[in-house]
Amino acid sequence: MIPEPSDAYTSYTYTYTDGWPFLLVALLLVPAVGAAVVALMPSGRDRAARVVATVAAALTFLLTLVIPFARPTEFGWFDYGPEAPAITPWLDLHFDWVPALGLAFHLGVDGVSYPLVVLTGLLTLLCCAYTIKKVPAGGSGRALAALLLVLEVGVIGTFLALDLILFFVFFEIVLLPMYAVIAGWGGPDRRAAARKFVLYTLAGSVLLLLGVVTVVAEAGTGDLLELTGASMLSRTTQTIAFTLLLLAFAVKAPLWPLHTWLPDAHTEAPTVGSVILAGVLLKMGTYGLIRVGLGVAPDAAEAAGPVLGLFAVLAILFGSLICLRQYELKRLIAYSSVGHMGFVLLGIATFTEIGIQAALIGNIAHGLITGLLFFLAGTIKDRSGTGSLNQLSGLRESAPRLAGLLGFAAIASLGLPGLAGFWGEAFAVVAAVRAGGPYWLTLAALAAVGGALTAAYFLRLLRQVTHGPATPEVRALRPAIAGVEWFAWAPLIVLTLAVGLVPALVLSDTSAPILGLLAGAP
Amino acid sequence: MHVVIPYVVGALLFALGVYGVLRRRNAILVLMAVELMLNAVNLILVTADVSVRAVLPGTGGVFALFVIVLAAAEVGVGLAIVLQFYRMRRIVVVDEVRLDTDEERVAG
Amino acid sequence: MSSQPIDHFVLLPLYAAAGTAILALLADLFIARRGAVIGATALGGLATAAAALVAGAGGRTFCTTAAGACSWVPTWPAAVTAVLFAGLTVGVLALSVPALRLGAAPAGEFCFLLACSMTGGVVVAYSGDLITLIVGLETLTLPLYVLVGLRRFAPGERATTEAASASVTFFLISVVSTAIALLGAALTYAATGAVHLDMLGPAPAPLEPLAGVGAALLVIGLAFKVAAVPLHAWAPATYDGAPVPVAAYLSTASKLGGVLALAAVVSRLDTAAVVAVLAVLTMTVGNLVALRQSRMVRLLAWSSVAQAGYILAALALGEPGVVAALAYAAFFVVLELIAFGVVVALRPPGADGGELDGYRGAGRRAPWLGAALVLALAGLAGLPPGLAGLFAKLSVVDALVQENWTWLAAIVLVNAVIALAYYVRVGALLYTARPQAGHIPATTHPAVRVPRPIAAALIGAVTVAVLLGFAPQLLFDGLT
Amino acid sequence: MSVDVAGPLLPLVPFLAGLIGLLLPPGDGGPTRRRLAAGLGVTGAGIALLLALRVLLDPNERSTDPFFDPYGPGYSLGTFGDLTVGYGTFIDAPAAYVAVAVAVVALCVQVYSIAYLHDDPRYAPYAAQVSLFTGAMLLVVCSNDLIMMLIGWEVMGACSYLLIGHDRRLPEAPAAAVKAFLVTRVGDVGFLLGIAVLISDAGSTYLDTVLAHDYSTGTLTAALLLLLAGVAGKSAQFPLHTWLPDAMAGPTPISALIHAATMVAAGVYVVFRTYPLFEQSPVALAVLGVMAAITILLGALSATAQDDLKRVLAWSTVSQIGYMTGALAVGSPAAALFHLLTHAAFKALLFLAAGAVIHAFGTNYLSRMGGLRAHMPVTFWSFVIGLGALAGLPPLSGFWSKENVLAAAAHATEGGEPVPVWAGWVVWLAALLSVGITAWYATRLLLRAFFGVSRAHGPAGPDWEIGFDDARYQRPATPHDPPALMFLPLLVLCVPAALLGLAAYAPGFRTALELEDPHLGVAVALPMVLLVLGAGSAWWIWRAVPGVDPAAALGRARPLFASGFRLDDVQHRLVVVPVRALARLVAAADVRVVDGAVMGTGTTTTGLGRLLAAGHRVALPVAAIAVCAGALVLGLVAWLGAAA
Amino acid sequence: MTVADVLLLALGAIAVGSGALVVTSTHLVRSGFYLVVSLGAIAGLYLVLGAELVAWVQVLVYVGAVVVLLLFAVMLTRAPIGPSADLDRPALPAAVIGAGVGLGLTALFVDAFRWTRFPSPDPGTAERLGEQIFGAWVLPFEVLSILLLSALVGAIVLSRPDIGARKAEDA
Repeated sequence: MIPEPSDAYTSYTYTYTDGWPFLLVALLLVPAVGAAVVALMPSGRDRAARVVATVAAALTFLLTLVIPFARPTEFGWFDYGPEAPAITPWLDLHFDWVPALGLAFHLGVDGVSYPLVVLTGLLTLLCCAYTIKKVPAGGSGRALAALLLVLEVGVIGTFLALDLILFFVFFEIVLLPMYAVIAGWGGPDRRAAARKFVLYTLAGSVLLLLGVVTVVAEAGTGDLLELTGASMLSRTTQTIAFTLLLLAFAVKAPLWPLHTWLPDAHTEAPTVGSVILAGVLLKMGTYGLIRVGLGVAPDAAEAAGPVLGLFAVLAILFGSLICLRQYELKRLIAYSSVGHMGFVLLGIATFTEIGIQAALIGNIAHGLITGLLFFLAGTIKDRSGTGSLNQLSGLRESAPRLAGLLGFAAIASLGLPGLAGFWGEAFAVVAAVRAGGPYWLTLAALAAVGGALTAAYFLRLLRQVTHGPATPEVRALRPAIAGVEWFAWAPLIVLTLAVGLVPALVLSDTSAPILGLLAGAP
Repeated sequence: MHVVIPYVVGALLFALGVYGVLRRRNAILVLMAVELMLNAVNLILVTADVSVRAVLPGTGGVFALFVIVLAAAEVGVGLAIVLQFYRMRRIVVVDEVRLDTDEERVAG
Repeated sequence: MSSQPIDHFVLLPLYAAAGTAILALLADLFIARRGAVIGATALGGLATAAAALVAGAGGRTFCTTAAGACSWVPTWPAAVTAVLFAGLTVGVLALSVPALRLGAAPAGEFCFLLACSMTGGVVVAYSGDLITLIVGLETLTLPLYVLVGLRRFAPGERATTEAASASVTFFLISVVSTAIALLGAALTYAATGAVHLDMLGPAPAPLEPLAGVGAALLVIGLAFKVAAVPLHAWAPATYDGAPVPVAAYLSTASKLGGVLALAAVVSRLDTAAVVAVLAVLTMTVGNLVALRQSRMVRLLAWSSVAQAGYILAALALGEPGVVAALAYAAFFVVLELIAFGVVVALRPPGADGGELDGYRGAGRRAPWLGAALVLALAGLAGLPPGLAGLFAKLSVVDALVQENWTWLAAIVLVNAVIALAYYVRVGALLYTARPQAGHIPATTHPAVRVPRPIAAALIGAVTVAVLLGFAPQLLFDGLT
Repeated sequence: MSVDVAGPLLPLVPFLAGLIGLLLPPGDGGPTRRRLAAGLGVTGAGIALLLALRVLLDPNERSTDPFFDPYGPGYSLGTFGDLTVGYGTFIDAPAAYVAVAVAVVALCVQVYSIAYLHDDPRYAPYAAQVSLFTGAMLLVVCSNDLIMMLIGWEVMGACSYLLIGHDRRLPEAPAAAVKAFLVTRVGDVGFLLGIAVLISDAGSTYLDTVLAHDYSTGTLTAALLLLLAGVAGKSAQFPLHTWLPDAMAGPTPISALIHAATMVAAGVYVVFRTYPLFEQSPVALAVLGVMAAITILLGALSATAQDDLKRVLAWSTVSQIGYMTGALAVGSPAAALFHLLTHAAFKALLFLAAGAVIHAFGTNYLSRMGGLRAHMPVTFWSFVIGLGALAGLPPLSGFWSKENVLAAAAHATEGGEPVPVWAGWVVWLAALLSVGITAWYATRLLLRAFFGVSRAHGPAGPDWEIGFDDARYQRPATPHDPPALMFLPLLVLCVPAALLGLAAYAPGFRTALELEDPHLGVAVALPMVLLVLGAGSAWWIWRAVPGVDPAAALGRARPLFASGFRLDDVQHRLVVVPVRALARLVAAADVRVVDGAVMGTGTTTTGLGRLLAAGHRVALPVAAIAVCAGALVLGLVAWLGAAA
Repeated sequence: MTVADVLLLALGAIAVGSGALVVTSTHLVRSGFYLVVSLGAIAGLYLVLGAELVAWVQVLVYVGAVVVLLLFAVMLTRAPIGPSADLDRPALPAAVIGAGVGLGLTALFVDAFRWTRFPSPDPGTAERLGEQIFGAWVLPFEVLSILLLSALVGAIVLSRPDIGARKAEDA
């Protein structure tokens, strides 16, 4: 269900720039309606329902692709005169929703959020398509597809929201659906994992709520366009608010040591759940840190940078070291996410344009690559019936294609230049070096060492899984890759390569908004 | 007059009521103790009429009347309840009223 | 002193409510058909709601000529809460219909007592002085003592005493707390000389402690109605022992009455410390104990204890928190009604709430009921899709932070996390496959037949919840 | 085709060929699919060679169209802050020569592999990976952007990983592959940081800007030392050389590719490319010099005691790369590049010839060879030329380039170069000493493999080592020269291996590389003496006790040399073990402490709930007491509050 | 000390004394009679305090009705007429809390009013109170009627299991 502007509120202020801002509503409405339709379809038409879900997801994805063409022809910032806001969304939609709570239905998209929106649309589409063929045991396929669409609403909404409270509302939307996906379709220990996930992340998001409300209470507005760039808050409030926001987003991202929900959730989640979780849900944390954390409390953010950087580096190192000791395929990939998000957070922690751009592209790359990894890991686990590395070996012998793809994904994930993962990691390090001083140099060096450790555990994984003699489990697995699997994986592979070769695909329009976000910082 | 005297009487009566409520096992005796508490309240209300510059003089007395009627209604219903309990359980001992017989059978 | 002119127009809700009660009695006397009595009562309830809306925020009446303080204060918040009382009454009545049809309680008396209770609620909503308030509260509560214990057994049916026990518990603790509240009122009067809410204010110098203690005792006594810790012990036992629809009424209408009364008091008297302590204790203890419940109604009871804590947290702010508290209460009662409604719908008529285990897989057998319960639980947890609940939490937290009570907001939110643990447990249980009994495939569950009145009540409540979820401003507009 | 098109296309063509090749279905698809894969690989390398030749034809041509200017910043791929990463090329003569060398070796390897892996079902990805490898190396060679260079640099690492691990039947192959990738990756940590420092300070990733930027000494030295870590990793310099001998687990053509013109040469080439910066930093040069000297000796000494044919060659590579870095250290990038080119030729030749031996003979071990000369004359002569060049036998190519290095080092000992004099001495001495050692082990290799009697049927009967992918020998056949597809590349490579040294007399080549005029002065006598001494002593030992390995003469040092001075163990102890222990510790802490705190919170909360719930399992009066007590306490609180 | 004070003291002593007996007596029935005494004394206090009507209502409603009701209940529940040992629970918590409440409230009042003299009120007449009730307090009065009606109906419906009893076919 999505909050749509009700007719009762047409009397409130209502502004929109040129272009088609209602596209943004459509982005939320299409999956929401799709979810409703899918959920209401009779249980006998389960497969048809999944097809409908895929169609809805495809429509949404197409809509995300249309966005750049719906931009006003005149670029907005020329129209604002001398007091241009720090963020100039391509599309901007503003309704008052609950004035009593300072909540406005304010959506917008700009270069920072757009790639994430597309990524969300893409991954949801792929996951929905994937469910047409393969429904994990546990529940009906249409319920799963509907939940995926609801998740999409929440995530896209989070990326589009330009109002703090609205951001929070969307941020919360994903919690229960994700819980349901894990608890409903997950592995044997799904209950505990799902509960841990939902409680831990709720603990994070209540901090977000507190932070958001603190900001709104002092600033008197939750509008990110107004809050960004101009420091409307006192230093103390900024510090409090940023601490709260940082903790909240650190749980979501997750940043060491607030990560322990992630491995359990990933290990137990069904394949599509893992993909969505790693691919887009984690991004809400890092995106939030950039958009909200930096946006509303630039001074505090700047001050917290070194601490955040330290934790980011610890996340990289510890995540990688822990990966060296993991014996479960999905668990290992989950921990690798901790390390990767550490690079993203390191980029953010520098609070420089380079760093944040590195974080943005790191986000996208991680979404693509880890999404692919989880697809593959899920497939291997499903087909061999085990995720234990000790029982997986010699995949190259029985399923060379699968092994090749796993190799590609793993190598992409370890940050090989030329593939998407490289830019985020390398430029996070560059940003840290650029931040200057022995402290940041040390962080940069440690992060780079973490990069080497990343290679170590991924190579360990590959060596274990693809090389060597085939185990009975592996020998028994079906090597063929179905059409729907190709459909789900191919875009990720192609994009991993494409973004790796041309990072401008992601970064082309990020400079201005990031500079806008950074403008508030001293 | 020294209003502190009836006030203190009210306070002591209320305390006795509390004591009685907590001490007594027989539901009817508990009800009696409650009556003591309510009367203490009434006494304080009536005394307050003497000691306070009220917006509406005499409100305390009115209030006390209302309380008396309330108490009567409560006693009526209360006795009906106690009698019903007695009819079913053949006891009027409040100790027998368990609040939570819930066995802990919570999964996970 | 002459009697003043009385504005009968603004008294319409009261007349309608009281009329409903009389109508129920008369209908029972003269028509003596269950359907007619129930129908008449339901219509009366709707009429009360309509009357409250029509009367709206008219002029005050029953004023003392001397000071201009009034006993009947029609405001929009009052009207909205009166509508809620009426709606809850009608809803609970609808939930009771199957049990009444079964003869689990005499229909006429049941309807009458319920209508009396509603009348009390309406009076509480509009009351402008402590006397009316307390009388109204008693009118709200007293019929419930009876309703909790009122149960008829068929010949040959094993008579259970849970209801009677619940009734005794409820009654005894209730009278004690009434006494405490009255003592508080008495002390307040002794200190300030006023019983009209508008006249309440700071006491003259030597009487300040008296006023403080009076206010505190008043709050403590009233807190009983919302089952605030440490005055909550009656609630789980009573809810569980009472017929489920009555438990629903207890945890919604009765609680709403308590909230209104508390709001009236705390917005005039300085009771921040006591209310804050109550709030912290209430939500924490309520949530922690709820973690370990294995019976459905008890779990809901403890959760509603905890929910009262959130309301109290807003009320600790005094006047600035009243809107948030009322808003929270409004959102809460709607969601709670849905939850109880689903419980009623899933259980046989007249049965108690049963063990949690009995709900295993219920969401698969009855998808709509499951969805409604999930909506309600999510709302109570403050998460989408229960947007109403989310806005409820948001309003409380917002109010607390606005007034620089961030620490209390933090406690509220920590509790929200704890609460989610048991809400998701119930929610997940609904969709857990039952242990295979025999060789019946898990997919072919027997369908659950929902009686029409219950369905209607649920549809109504869900509609309101969804509407409030998307347009909470309607409620906030109504409460300010 | 003009240079401005050819330049950018140069890395792209093999790269694309590789990508397309990877799309071919793996597994044995029969001859058709093999032909397709082979065609793709050969075409890619062939076109690259043509493009490289085209570029070489006129390396200094500049386009007037700024957008198509291959030497400008190129096509922007992405902008990070003020750093724009662009795809552009910077091709001067040295780059063009290296590109040609790369392309030639790659082409030879591709052609050779068709026959060498004739029955390998996983040939298609193999060929594609070779193409990718080539493309990556060409990117390093041609790119004018440090980040793009880094991309090529690391893609090579990944390709080497894939190719070294190619062999499915060798249990050590995966480990060797992982080791190769990891060790170079460790070096790359430094490389990445070094680049980060350089581009951060310069504010550009564009090589020209970076080279022109005026760095402070400290920054520069730090950055260059970091770069050197990467160079050490890729170019197998001490202490990061340990991966290279193990990498022999890969198919032999891959060894040729890695050792000759790609991977290991990349490090040297990058230093060459950034030499204007190194010139400013004596510290970095001195470090490089010491590193080079140690590597030269280490490699040479380790090569003396190896029994595995390929390992001898591998250690010789380590040593020879040391010559190149030594030349760089002593201030003669030209000599380094010259040696790089000649080394590319003769080392490729040697490996391909070794592949022919192994292909024919089914074992890597010298102790099982002997007397091959009669059966494999072409291979034998290829070996003779290759080993001669390796040892620096005039007039083969290696002689000239090594002579250049020695001359440069000798020059540095006289001062006047940026490098400290002592470093010049160190490099010169090591290089000189190593000439003798190299001659010794080259002679030993030749004698053990090709002369004497065959040891294939030892006392214990046939004992076949399956050392490469396609070996499916039931019993040893008579050794024979390889089939034409393997034969031709050998012949092709023999030419530069033998004659490239004379190119130093070709003015175009010389000026292009900025080589000094070749002068065969007295100084040449010393290495010649050492060479003769080395070769002679090896021959003498071999003659004295026939059938026994001359390495036996090393006595107790032999196992030490054979194990590469046990540096593997050192590395294991110092790096692998601590990292593993740390990982164990952190993983345990993650479960016990970090997650323990989380779960503990949950357990505590539930426990509290249980406690409180138990407290509520009481009778009504207790509840009443609780209510009244609570009211009393709260009342007192309120009283005190009001009174205060 | 005035006459009023003396009266207040005396009546107060009686009220408190008999109140104490109410909550301590081991005779159920005697407790009821002590309650009568205590309530009567309180009625006397009302008279002294000038609340005549309240005093009479007290006597009528409490002494006349409530106590009788309570005694009936004692009979109906077949409570022992003589002394019984099991009427009480352990005293300690009750005593502590009771003492706390008593001391607290006493201290509160003593602190608030000290030994201040207040003028004795005019003896209130029923008319004045009646005027108030039917003037300012009509509303609660009316509501009270609903309350009483519901109490009546409730008590009846609880006490008479035959009302709305289920027939066999209902089950």
